[in-house]
Formats: sequence, structure tokens, C-alpha cells
Amino acid sequence: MEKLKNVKWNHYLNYIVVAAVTLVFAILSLTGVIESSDKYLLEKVAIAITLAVSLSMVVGFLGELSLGHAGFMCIGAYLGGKTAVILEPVIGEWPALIVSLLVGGIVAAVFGMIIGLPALRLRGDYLAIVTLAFGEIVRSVFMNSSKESFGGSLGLDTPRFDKDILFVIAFVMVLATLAVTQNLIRSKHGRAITAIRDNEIAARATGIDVTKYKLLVFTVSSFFAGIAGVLYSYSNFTVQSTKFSYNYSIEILVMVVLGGMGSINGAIIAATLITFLDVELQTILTGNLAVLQDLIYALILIVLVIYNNAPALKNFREKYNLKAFINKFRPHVPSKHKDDEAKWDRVPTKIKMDEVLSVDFQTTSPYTPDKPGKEEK
Amino acid sequence: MEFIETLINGLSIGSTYAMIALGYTMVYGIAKMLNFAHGDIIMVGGYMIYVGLTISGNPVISFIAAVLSCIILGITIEKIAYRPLRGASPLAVLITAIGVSYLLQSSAQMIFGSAPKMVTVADLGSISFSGLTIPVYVLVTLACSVVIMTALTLFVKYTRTGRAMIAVSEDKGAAQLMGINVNRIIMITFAIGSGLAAFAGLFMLMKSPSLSNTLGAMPGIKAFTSAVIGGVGSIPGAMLGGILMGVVEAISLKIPPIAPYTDAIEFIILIIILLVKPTGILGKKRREKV
Amino acid sequence: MKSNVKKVIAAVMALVMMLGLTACSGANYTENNTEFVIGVSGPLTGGAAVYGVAVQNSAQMAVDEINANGGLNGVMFKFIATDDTNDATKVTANYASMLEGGMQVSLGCVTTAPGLEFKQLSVEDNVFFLTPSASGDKIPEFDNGYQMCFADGNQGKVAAEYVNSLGLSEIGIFYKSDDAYSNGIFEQFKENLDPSIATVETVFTGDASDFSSQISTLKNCTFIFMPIYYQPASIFMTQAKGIIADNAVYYGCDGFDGLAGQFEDFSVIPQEISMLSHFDSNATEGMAAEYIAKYTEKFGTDTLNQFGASAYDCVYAIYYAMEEAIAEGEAIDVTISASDLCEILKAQFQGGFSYSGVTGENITWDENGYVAKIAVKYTLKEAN
Amino acid sequence: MSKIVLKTENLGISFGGLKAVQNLNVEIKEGQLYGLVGPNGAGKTTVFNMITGVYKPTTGKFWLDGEDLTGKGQETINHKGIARTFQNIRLFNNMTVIRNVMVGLHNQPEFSCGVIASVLRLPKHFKTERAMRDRAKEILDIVGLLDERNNLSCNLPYGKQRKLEIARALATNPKLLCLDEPAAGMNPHETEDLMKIVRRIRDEYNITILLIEHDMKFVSGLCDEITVLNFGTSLVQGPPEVALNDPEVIKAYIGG
Repeated sequence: MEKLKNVKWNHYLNYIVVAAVTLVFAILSLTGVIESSDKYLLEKVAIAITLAVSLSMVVGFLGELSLGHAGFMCIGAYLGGKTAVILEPVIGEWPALIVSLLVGGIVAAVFGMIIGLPALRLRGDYLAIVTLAFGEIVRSVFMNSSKESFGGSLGLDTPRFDKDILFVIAFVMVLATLAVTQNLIRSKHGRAITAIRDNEIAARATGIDVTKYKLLVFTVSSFFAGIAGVLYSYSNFTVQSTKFSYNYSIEILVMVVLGGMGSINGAIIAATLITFLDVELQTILTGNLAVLQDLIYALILIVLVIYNNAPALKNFREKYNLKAFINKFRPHVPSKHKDDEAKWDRVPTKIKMDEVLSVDFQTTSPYTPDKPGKEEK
Repeated sequence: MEFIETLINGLSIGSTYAMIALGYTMVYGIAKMLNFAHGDIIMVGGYMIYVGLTISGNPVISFIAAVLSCIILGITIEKIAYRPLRGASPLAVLITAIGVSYLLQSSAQMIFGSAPKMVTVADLGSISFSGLTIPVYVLVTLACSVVIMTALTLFVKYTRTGRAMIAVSEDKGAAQLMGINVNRIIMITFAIGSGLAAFAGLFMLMKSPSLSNTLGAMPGIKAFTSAVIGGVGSIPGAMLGGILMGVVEAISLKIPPIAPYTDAIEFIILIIILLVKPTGILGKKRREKV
Repeated sequence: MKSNVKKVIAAVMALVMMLGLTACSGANYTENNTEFVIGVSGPLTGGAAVYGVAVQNSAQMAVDEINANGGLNGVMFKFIATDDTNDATKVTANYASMLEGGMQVSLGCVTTAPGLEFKQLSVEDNVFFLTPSASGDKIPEFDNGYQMCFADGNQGKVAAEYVNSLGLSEIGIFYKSDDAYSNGIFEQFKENLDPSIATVETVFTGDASDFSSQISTLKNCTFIFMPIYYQPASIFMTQAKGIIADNAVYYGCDGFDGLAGQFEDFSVIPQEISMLSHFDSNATEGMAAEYIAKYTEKFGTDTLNQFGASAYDCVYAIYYAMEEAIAEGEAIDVTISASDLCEILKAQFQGGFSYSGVTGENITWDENGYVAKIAVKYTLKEAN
Repeated sequence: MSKIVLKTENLGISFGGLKAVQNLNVEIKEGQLYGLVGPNGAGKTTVFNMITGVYKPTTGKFWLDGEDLTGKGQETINHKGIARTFQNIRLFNNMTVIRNVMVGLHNQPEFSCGVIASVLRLPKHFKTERAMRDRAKEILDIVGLLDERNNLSCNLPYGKQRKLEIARALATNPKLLCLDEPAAGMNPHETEDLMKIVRRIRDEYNITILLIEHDMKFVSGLCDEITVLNFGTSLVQGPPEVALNDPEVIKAYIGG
């Protein structure tokens, strides 16, 4: 019991929430309350969370801009889907699922490592365009594949799986992603990674193996993007490469940025909300109103980003935000943190945007590629 | 002969990329932001030319109207969507740029409908010599690109505003301390970039007269690629990058087995160039002071 | 610890609420219908919007006409169009929302890629669909799916037979290698083409708008087969002026339709333009002309194309099939479930039902769901 | 006769045509407090950058404990035992003070814990974390920042940021600690305090220290031996009181 008290529940809160959600829906699904379209939506949410959390490793914690996350997902979707289709008649449903998840994830991870290599040399926008280029290359290769291999322009027919269980599996994968990502970030290795983000030169001088950690982050991140891809192929009847354009990478990036870079919980919430918003807009605005979808989405996006980030709105933000709103209805509980044990990982998992912004005027920033600096004479 | 022909085709494709990249690199190089909405400003320019032609029938008047409305649009976007985020994370600005891009595309569809419009600006014909045919618009586009490139380079180098732009691009904070009105300089940059977008719109329509609300999306990405290949912030680099992209595209399209992979080939070239020269062909290397 | 429990509960509640759980699975959504509901999912926004919008407009026009004439035995029709932006992953949500909106019969998807998703969803619930324009060969794979347009493979085959009959020694082919429609036609065309005919093939991808390289490859061809949509075709033709011989022939499939809306005056293109199609938006007589007049009056010429014409026919075909079924003694109530209606319509479409409309006369369907009607070679414009 | 920790031989570097540093020969003995002084632009920081692997020397070599480290990467050189601070402070701004130091402890063999062990949360992970935290506290105590350990490093005042940099460098368990203008921007009281800390580090932990400093009082009060650099070349070497009174040095500082 004493031990239980020492557990930092806040660290496990998001696992508990995700697990509880999964459990509730699994029960609802077994009792036949929710419909197949709801299950599909849940799969979609789980895939989005997996993608957003894995991308937030690269963008939020390593501080590199990647616009090619959909490319890794594409690899997972095609290779995992194909593996499953081939293996299913041979080894059965469950083994095929597990093998294909591994194949999709691992192959994507290998490519992630390859793409991590230029990341050692390139920074900022240069790396962004290289990742974007990578995504487009992958897409182009699958698009022009032969009919027999990956279906070419018609797309790949995907494996089927019991829809009652599939979304549960998808959420289990979300839990796995969360576990790996958070455990990695909240360890000495995570500290090294965030150190690279904060100041690469100092990190090197402190003996951090920058090469190793950059490759590690790209590899792990693309592994889970690959997993998301395999789930995607199970979730849909066909995999079509047009889906995985840079636009989709940007959609994932939007989730990460809206969630607040470096905040895993933020990424989870943003991924969920954006997926729902998409579907709601799409199903409510039909017929002649359909053209309003993008308009509304765009306006929400612009307003939210400005609200979240504009330096001028800092005071406004601190006064009117969700937390303040919730706290109104809650008695004030003083913080119980005594020592660094309690909050030792408070900071890196939650960089506030306005802390990042000041970087723009300082010597280094993870996102501006070539800050001016005179050559040392 | 075959090769020269391919080269001409490459110039034809590349001249458009170069033209777009010139406008793109202004905003990109000075405001240091990936303006994903740039392609859509080109699209708006195209529609303004269409509107002008429908109302007045005069290509010159409609072109001037397009340039002016693009400049106003550029300034408005900068003021509403980007300026509040000055000093915020560059990623936040990237996301609003995407929002603006969606906004412009869906507004265009709402106003002009979903069907592509056929816009004939001017039929300039083509010239032939010794078996080779070059459409005149290719020559005009190239000539204009060179003129614009030179003008921009001179502007940036020799005018007060231009030099202020360089200062802002190097270090916004320091520029501000030196008494430069950073907001004003960035606004001017956007005005120039958007005006050039209207130019790009005109030349795109001269080449392919079909106008739709997704006109600028892919060219925007190609221009971004060109600007990076040439070296971020380098005006001649943008032009060079654009032409190079065009030539690569033309060569790749001529080789049947790889023709379907043309886009991929272009991106592979990009990656190779960046791996060899991480700051692009004409980009300057900057070293951080340690 | 306590507040964490609350947080968990709150989060779960929020999610459940967001799903808008209707808690009535397996419900019969059609039991409260007061109209027959027809649904379609198509690209109403994005790059392919012109096709979706044409379908939406035309189907709505057909429904309005039917309703104005008293509907089906006094029961009105209702048409729902949902937007999938040509993205297959959006179809599931559209399909579910239409089903929940009481959809009893569907026009499927407007385009092939989402259509592949739609056919799988609809077969599970046994919902009948007759697609105006999703022309992929695999669209009518299951017995609840039918096409009003020609399947891509068939178009390619028929086009090849026509080309074989011309006695040419060399032809050029220009197609879009990353497009299911273009590829589908091209493959069958190539397979059925007389091997003695030499081909010069060139491709484009994506939203390319500069075809100078492809044009120079094809510059010596006098017959160019272009199984592509009209927008890139119009760009190609404009850019090819003065390079490709003036007496050359551009030959396309039904995707060419819509060119008329692009060129106000065809004479700016010197070459001959012809196509193999079921609809000609320049038609001056027959039902096609009537349709064109009505459509143009309401929506202008912008979105006038064979997608719309085909959708217009789809609605009428379904209407007449239902009418015939009633005449044969089937009971079709306004609250009939989608699955029951599907059985009735399947019986009709397999039982010699034939339909004459804008896109052809005496149209019937074979046991695979492919349409059987006459493909006509329309010459949009003679060579100057 | 104590052993030589750092030895450079004809060390030099040129950028383009400019010879920033040339023919630098120094020998730093174990336990020495060695100063590197000279006017602005003399190439002091460049020397630091060479021996910590930021720049690759174009001529010459240098050895740490007899091991040739010329041209090695920054990380390797740090692993071998050279740690440094920066003239323009480079902390991990989004981290707390204690975590800055824990990053410094990252490569210590006693705190090794594989990625897999961390991800799977094996007992080793928890053990390592606890041990690292305790060690970090010890180190923070040396520089007097223990009470600040849970504050964000960017919120510290200037002087304390400098000390934190020293603590972080110290955490990498170096043989040679290079301090780049550690007293810059400090008031006399803080400087005094810093001198005590530097001496304590040398005495208690037996770490050799190489420092760049403009504050001559600081240098002469602390260093056993100095090298005066001007225009990239070494003018004089010797004990501070001797070297700083050399006419060449005075000329270099006053000009003329």
C-alpha cells in the first residue's frame, strides 16, 4: 500500500484514460450497442493518436520538423497489408495480424533510420523538405507498383479482421505507443533527446551521442507510424497511395502543434478532437453546404493557432483557458510536490509555446535553420 | 537534336517553376516562413485575371488588377494571420499558413464553382527553326524571370528597404534595435511576394489555360523545392533551382520506364543535392558561433 | 488520486458523448421515412469536385422532376449528396450518416477509388447501388452493385477494336499513370490492340500542367489515344498547337466529355477531336439535348458533363425499376428497408429491365452488373 | 614530477586564408590551474573549440593523457575527459537545473542503463535514476545551486547560469575542465565565490582546469601558469605575475 502511494499517478493518467475508454467501448461493442461506423471512427481516432504521438517525438522532443510522417505510414500500410493478405490463409488471422504489425513497423523503422541520416547533416526547413520529398517518393513508388504487387493506382486490397476486436487492438497499439514514447522520454535517454533539442552544441559538448539519439528517435517514431499504417490497412477495404500525400503529413503535424509541441497529452487530445471535427463537418455539411467544410476547418485552425501562440494574447490566454474554466468549479488544491522526485519530468513533456517563442530571438532555435552568426575568426 | 529538344522542354517547365520560386523565395528568404499559401495566392491571381478578362476583355488591365488585388490579399493575410504570431514558434506560423491555404481554396470554389475555367490570356504562337519549335510564352516567361530576378537582386542590394530586408532576414531582433520597422519590412516583402504570385499566375495561364482552385498547390511545393535546391534566400538560386527542376522533369519524362516516377526523381535529385551541399547550390553556409 | 478518477470518468464520458451514441444498433432507420431516400457519396470539394457537383446537380434535378410529376404513386423522393473529396477513408462516415438518414437506395460513389470502399460497405447491409460514374472494373463485383457508365476495361477494349479497324501503323498514347480510370482503360486497350500497330506511349502524373515534354514525344503521331479527363486534355491540346500535325486525331473516352464546356470555340484547336462515349454534351437532338437544355438553364454549362447525365439516368432508372416492380405486384412501401428494396431492384435489373434515357436507349445490365448499351463515337470537332 | 594532462604541438587552424591560431604549444600538468589570456580576437575561444572538437585543427596535434585526440568529434573528446563551458551560455533552457546536471551524468559508466531497460521500466532504470539524482545533487552542492535545483535553468540569474554550466561540465567527470570566461558578467562578490569553487574543484576532485578570462585579478589570483595569446600566436608562457608583466604582453594589451 505504501508503495502505491509513491506511484506518480499523473504519469499514468493517460494510459488509464485510454485503457478505460477502450474497456468501455469494448463492453459496449460486445453488448452490441455501438455500430460499425462508430467502431470505424474509433479505429480512426486510435490511428490518429498513434500518428500524432509518434510524430510528436520528432517534432516536440527532438525538435526537428518532419513533413514525411505519412510516408512511413504508407510503408506500413502497404507492406503490413500485403503481408497479412499473404499470410492469413497460411497461418491464420491472429498470427497474420501480429506478423504484419511487426513487418509494417520494422520496415518503416528501417526507412526512418535511413531518413534520420540526412537529419544529422540538415536542419530546419532543409530537413523538412527532405522528409516531405521522402514521403512523396514512397507514395510514387507504391502508386506505380504493378497490379500484382501492390495494386498500383487501383490500390491494395487489404486483410479483414473482426471489427468488434479491431478497434480494441488499435487502442492497445495506442497504449504501446504511449508506453514506449513516454518511458523513453521520461528516462535519461529522453533527457538526452530534449537536451539535443534545447541546444545541440551544448549537448555534444556534454558528451551526448547526437547521432545515436537522432537516429533512435526517427526509428522509434517511424516504427509506430508504420504500425499505424498497418492498422489503417486493416481498417479500410483498400489502401490507396493518394491518401499519403504531404497533405496528410501536415494534418498529423497540425495535431501535434495544436496539442502544444512537446505535450503528449495535448497530442492525444488534439488528434481525437480533429478526427471528430473532420467527421462531424463531413457528415453535417452535405450537398451544397459541403464547400463550407474546409472553410470552417481553416477558420478554426487559424483562430486556435493564433489564440494558442500569439505573444500579444498571452495575458488573455492565461485568463481564459480550459484549465481556468475547469478550476472555477473546483476547490483549490495546493500542490503537494515537495522535491524534484515529484516533478522531475515536468518541464520537457510540456514546453509552453511562449517559452519556445523567445528562442527566436536567442542564439539557437530548433526550428530556424540558419540563425545568423558570424564566423569565428 | 533530341537532347536540345528535351532541354527546351525543360526550360518550358522550369521557367514556370523559376517564376513561382522567385516570389516564394522573397517571403521564404526574408520572413523565414514556409508560406504554404503562396501557391494559393497564385491561384487567386489567376482568378482575378479571369474576372478582369470577363469584365474588361483587356489582358493588360486585368493583369494590373490581378497584381493589385494579390498585393492587397498578401498584405491582408500577413496582417491577420501571420503578424499576430511574430515571435511565436515558426511552426505555429506554418500551421496558419496551411489554414490560409485551405481558406483560399474553398473560398475560390464557393465563388467560382468547382469546374475549371478556360482562360485565354493571349495566344502568342510559337517560333520554329531548324526543326525545333519553341512556344513564344516560354521565351517571354524566361525573359521576365531574368528581369525580375535582376530587379529583385538590385533592389535588395542597393535600396534602403532592400538592405533592411536583409537585416530583418538575418536577425529580426537586432534589426529592430537598429531602428528598422520589422513589421513594415515584412509587409513590403509580402506585398512583393504576392505581386510576383500574380505574375506567376499570368504565366501559368499563358501556358495552360485551365484555371481551377487547386492550380497553385503542386506548383507551390515545386517552387519550395526549387528555392531549397537553389539555396534559401538566394534570389538567383531560386531561378536556378526552378530551371534545374524543369530540366530534370523533362529528361525523366523522356525515359519511358521512369517517366511515371518523374515527381519522385525530382525529389531524389533534391535529396542528393542537399546531401552534397546542405545549404543548396547557391546558399551560403552559416556557422553558429560557439 | 481521487481527482484522477474523476478525470478518467470525465474523459470517457466526453468520448462517449462525442460519438453521439445512438444506442440503437440494428435499428431500422427507414421506418420513419416519409420519402424514398437516395444517397450518393462524391467529391463535392477538392480537385475532382466538378464531377461530384455535376452528379449532385443532375440527380437533384431528376428527383425534383419526379416529385413534380407526383413521385412514385404519390410518394416523393429525397436525395442526399455527401462529400468524400475523392478520399476513400471518408466513405465510411458518409455511408453511415446516409444510412442513418434513411437511405434506401444509392448511387454509390462518383469516383472509383472511394467506390471500392463503398461496394464493400454496401454489400454488408445489402444496399442497392447504381453508380453513375465509378467506372472501375471491380465496382460491380457484388450482386448489389451496378454501373450506368461503361466499365474502364470495356471502354479500353471497345476503343482498341475501333482503332484496329482504322488500319493505322502507328499511334500515340497519352495517359495518366497514377489514375485508376486512365490506367484501367489503357491496360485493356493495350491488350486488345492489334500487335502490328506500333505505339508511342507517354504519361503524366498528378496535377501536371506542362505537357511540352510529352507533346514533343508524340509530335510525329497522327492518331493519339488519350484515355484521360477533359481538363488535362484541354491543356494538352492547347499546348500542342503548332507542334502536333494539324490533321492529327485526338481520340478519347468518356472522360473527354466536358471539353465542350472548356473551349468556347473549338476551332482554336486545329486537330480532330473525337471520343467514345455514351453522352455528348453538344447533342442537339433527343433526350440528351433536352437534358442539356434543362441542366444549362439551372446550373450553366460549367459542370455539364457525362457524369451528370449518367446520374440523371441513374435516378430515373431506379425510379422506373421501382415502378415496374410495383406493377409486377411487389409491395414497395415508403418505409421499405434498404435490404428489401435491394432484393426487389436486383430482381428487376437481372430480369430484363431495360431503360432508355439520356445516355443511351434500351440500356440493360448483364449478370455482373456491367451496363450494356451502345457506345457511340462522337466527333466533337473535325480537323480544320 | 606530475604527469602532463594536455599537450598541444604546433596546434593551428585557419579559416579560409585567415590563420586564427598557429603553432600553439602548451603543456598542462595534472592538477594545474592554467590560464589562457589575450586581447579580444586573439583566438582563445578558437583554441577551446579545437581541443573540444568543435573545429578540426588544420595543423598540429594535441594529446590528453598521452592519447592523440586530434580531429576527434566533440562527443568522443568529452568521453575521453575534456569538458567545457561556453562564453555565451548554452544551457538546456527548458529543463530544470537538476536535469541539466543529469544530462551531464549521462555517459558515466555507473549510470549506464540501456534504452530497452528504460522503455521496459526494468528495476535498473529506477535505480539509475535515483542514483543520478543523488549524484546531481552532490554536484549542485559544490557550485552552491542545490536550492535552485527545481527551477528552470533559463530563469536563473546570469551568475548562477555560469555556475550551472560548470556543474554540468563537472558532471561528465572530466580530467580537464575548460572554462570559457567563467567570471564574465559577475560582480566582485560572485567572482570571489567562483574562485573558491574553482579552487575547490581542483583541490577536492583533482581536476585540471584550463580557463579563459579577461579579469586579470581573477587570473593572477587563481592560475598557476598562463599563456598569453595575440593574433593567434602565443606571446609568453609562464606564471601569471611574470607573464603579465612582460613588455610584449603589455604592448599587446595597450596597443602600439
